Amino acid sequence: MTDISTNDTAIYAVRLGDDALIHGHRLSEWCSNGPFLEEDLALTNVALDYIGRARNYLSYGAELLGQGATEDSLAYQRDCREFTNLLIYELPRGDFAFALARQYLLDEFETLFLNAMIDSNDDTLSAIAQKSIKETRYHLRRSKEWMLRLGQGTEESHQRLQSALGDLAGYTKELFEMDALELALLEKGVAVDRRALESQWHSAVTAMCEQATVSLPNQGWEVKGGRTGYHTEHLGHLLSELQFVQRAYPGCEW
Amino acid sequence: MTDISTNDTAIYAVRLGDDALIHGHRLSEWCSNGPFLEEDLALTNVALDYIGRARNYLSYGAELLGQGATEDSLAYQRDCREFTNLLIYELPRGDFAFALARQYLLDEFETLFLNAMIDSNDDTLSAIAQKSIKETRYHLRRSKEWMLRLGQGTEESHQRLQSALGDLAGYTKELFEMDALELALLEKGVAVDRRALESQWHSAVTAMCEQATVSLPNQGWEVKGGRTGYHTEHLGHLLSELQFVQRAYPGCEW
Amino acid sequence: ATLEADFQTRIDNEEKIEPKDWMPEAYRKNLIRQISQHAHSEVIGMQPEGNWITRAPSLHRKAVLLAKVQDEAGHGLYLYSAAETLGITREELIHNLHTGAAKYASIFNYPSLTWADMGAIGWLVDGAAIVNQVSLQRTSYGPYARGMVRICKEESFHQRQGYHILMTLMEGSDEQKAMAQDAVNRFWWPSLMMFGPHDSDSEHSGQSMTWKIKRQSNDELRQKFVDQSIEQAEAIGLTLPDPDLRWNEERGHYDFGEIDWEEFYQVISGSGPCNRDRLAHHRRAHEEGAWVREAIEAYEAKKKASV
Amino acid sequence: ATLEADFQTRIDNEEKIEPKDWMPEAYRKNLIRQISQHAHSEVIGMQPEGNWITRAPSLHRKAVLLAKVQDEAGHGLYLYSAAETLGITREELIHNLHTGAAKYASIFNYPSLTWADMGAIGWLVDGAAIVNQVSLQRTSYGPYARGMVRICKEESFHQRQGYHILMTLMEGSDEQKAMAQDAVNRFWWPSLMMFGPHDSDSEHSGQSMTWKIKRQSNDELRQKFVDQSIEQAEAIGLTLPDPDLRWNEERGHYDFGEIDWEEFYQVISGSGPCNRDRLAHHRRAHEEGAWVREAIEAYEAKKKASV
Repeated sequence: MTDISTNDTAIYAVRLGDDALIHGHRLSEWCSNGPFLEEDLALTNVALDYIGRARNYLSYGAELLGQGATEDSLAYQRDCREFTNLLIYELPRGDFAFALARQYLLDEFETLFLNAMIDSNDDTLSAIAQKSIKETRYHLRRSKEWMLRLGQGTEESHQRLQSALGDLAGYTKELFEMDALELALLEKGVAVDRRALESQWHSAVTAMCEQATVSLPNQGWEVKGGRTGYHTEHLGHLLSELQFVQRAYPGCEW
Repeated sequence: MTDISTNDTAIYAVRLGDDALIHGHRLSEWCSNGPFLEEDLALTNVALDYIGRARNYLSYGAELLGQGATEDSLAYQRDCREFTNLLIYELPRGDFAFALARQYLLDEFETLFLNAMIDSNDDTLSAIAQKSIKETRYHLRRSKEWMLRLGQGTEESHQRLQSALGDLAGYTKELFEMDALELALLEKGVAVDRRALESQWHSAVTAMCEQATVSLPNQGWEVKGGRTGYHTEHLGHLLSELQFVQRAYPGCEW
Repeated sequence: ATLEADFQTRIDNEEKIEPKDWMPEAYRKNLIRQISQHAHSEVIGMQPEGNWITRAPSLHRKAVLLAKVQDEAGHGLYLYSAAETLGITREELIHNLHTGAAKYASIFNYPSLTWADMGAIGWLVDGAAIVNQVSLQRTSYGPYARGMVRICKEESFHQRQGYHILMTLMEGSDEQKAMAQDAVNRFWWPSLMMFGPHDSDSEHSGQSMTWKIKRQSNDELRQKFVDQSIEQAEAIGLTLPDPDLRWNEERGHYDFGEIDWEEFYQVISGSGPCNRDRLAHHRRAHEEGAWVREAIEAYEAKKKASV
Repeated sequence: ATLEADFQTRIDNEEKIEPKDWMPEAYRKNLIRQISQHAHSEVIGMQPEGNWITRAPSLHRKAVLLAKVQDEAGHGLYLYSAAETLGITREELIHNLHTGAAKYASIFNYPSLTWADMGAIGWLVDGAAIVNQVSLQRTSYGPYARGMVRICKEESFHQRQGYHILMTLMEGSDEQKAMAQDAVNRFWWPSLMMFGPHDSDSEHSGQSMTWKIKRQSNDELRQKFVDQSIEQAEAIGLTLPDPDLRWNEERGHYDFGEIDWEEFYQVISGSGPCNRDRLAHHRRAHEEGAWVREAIEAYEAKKKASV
């Protein structure tokens, strides 16, 4: 591989790492805030999987970047404009319906994405995908069950789920976007073609929503920008918390 | 004055500055979150007064401390254990009843405290008190009006106010505590005798509460620790936000 | 319609229309639309700047920012009052905001992402607003015109503060400079969009000009803003993100590149980065405050009853 | 009461009592009190550590802390299940927590103020818990004893992790060392209080010992904890905040200073730094989750009906 493509791969790994880190962080905010203890356990479990994934991606990205980068320097020393996670991951944790609806939509996406990434000719990415897909299959089973429970539960749970889907819809489009960097990496057999996942994702989601007697509205709005560091205002607040200790006591081992 | 007492006065000024800063910060969180626009304006106004007061106290403290300390180094470069504000100031903003109940209790306190501090033989503290008492008289008029409105308003507002008073009661005791440092400064005519304010404060609050048909419960619990940096868990989160930019970009002018 | 003719004569003579004066229904509606949009803009505009109050990097900046957002709340109040003189209540105005029937300036659908945005918003967004508002000081409706006089004074103060933030950053570290430039890159084009579509595409402009609700066209105002901004940018070493910017000797103005109108219409129609957040925030605060407003009503009623 | 006599004989013979066995009502009540207090402690104990998950200073530490708090939730679950075998529902257990009828370990009424507290809590608080729990592995009630075996394994893992956090800090900068020492200063005495009042003042101890619900006295366990902690502290350069600590050759144990029992009873009775926050947090989460629990019930009912 040429230098340029190594760097592209590094950026790609960091992108995926940012997605996982911010998602894991939001999930971890549920700890001791779940509706009952079993769910505290379960949400923490999913959070852990994502933090683990983030570490895999970011340490790979750091390795490719060189120059002393580490998973922690990437997580703790970049400001909002340098983070490249997609926006859907950074939205505040919301209520339980929002958390589970987001999780469900992402689980369907991740299933397709990781499945495709297993075939990446980048061995590390392929290995991460193989490990992660197992977790995600389990997450998906769980989040599907919740879609049913909330969708078919009470009037209130149905409404909350529906409204969560409405709030999320416009943030899902970004999941299927390819920019020049990802297209170049796709060409090289490294990256996943996100565009190719959309229709399958959409069918799965539509079928599930039907079963849950809700729908993912298509109101024609969409918000994008995460890959260029153009975030919502929520990310900055998340980072001020995430990075506090490292920022307040720079240059230490923990 | 001897060196030791200069240092004591510095610590005293920083304590008062920390109280004002943290209180102003909590009030500023109301900006764009008030129940109607006039109230957004009014709460922001009170917040501004407290930030102004914080600057007066902290820059005086910094001047006495010397060694390059500034109002900003004090505000932005100390961690939780070094902040000396009393706990009542750092409690989260809560609902509007909590915000106004806290403000009322503190306005009554500040009226007495500042009135006494006017007689301090430390000219700077006396001058700050003279300036601040005018603001506080205005704050008190306003918060008394709100006590009536909420206490005598609807059943819900009454209940919310009562419950806020219940949540605050145990944090008010610390307002009237003197430690060795403040006792030494009292001896020298610098500090205010907080103990001497308690009964007057209590009478005023009791009378007001009666009019508002609520009460400040005395359930016999009390929480203290602010002056020794023994805080609630809320302060750390506040600081991670307050200090983010300075921590992330150290050594800059803004 | 001799009433209509008299009305237009007064307008043409630069007389101010006052609340009790007769006015065409369309004039009233047009004004309500414009004033309420302006009021809502001040109020929603509190959010992107309010977002940095708790993170302002010095106590001085924190105080200045707080005071600025407070001024915006104040402007919102004047303007709601001006709208209310036209026979609409605050409650209706807020209801229309929440349903989307009333708009607010699209610029506030962009997020404030770094401290430098407090500079860029003050300098560019308030700057653009002033250019617009200066011309509205002579608008035909009295209460609106008087409101504008008051508002303009404060806004130019805000603009200077914003500029000062950027200046300080441009004198600072490389990271600070980059932060300032990045903020300007993000806010420049949306600021140009604040003046609305080209005159040729502007829905409400013709009638508004006849009635002197508007006094200058969108494109005229935009040009004025571009001309004034370029010098200010250069003075502190900022680059405006438009390769087509250049002095046109013939026109006596700067030429500038074409605005991305697709983005403009997308943001207006709901796909701006923060449209949903802005309304959700306002709605939440309003709903959370419902019991407070009820308490006041109940208290006032009790007070009256006991007199 | 031949039943009672048989029961005591089984206890004396170290047989485990199982849920379906006959047991004295007072034994049952005593167990529910103790197990539920233990369960609530695990659950409320998630808060002071949960408080640092979002601020953990490295991804590795974040994952370890998350896993730890997850384990605590798991322990809470085992213990609730053990309590439920005694004929009380989860709902009742939580209700008793919220009304204050059931207690949780008072140590969790102290705040976690710095990252070092994650070390001190792991090392000291989990350390003290283990000393207690090791002895409970042989408690007379089967489900509780088996729960303890499982829990002990994980807790000693947690203790090592906490110790490792402190060790890392003690190898770090001066600020880090001070942070570690400060955390230990704050948590040392409350950890000693975790073993409860002196044996002479302990309300429930006598009967609990006879029934072998408790296997060792408060003071015995506390001494064990003190003895083991001193070496560990020295190994990494930490000072325990007790000037009276010294080896007593005669007793074969360390002597230590008198505990501030006034503080102990104050914290128990509601004046701890966080009592109100802890319960309010749990109550809020429980209330916010009410609609979710209702949804599950409704869904399960529908599923059954449609079968």
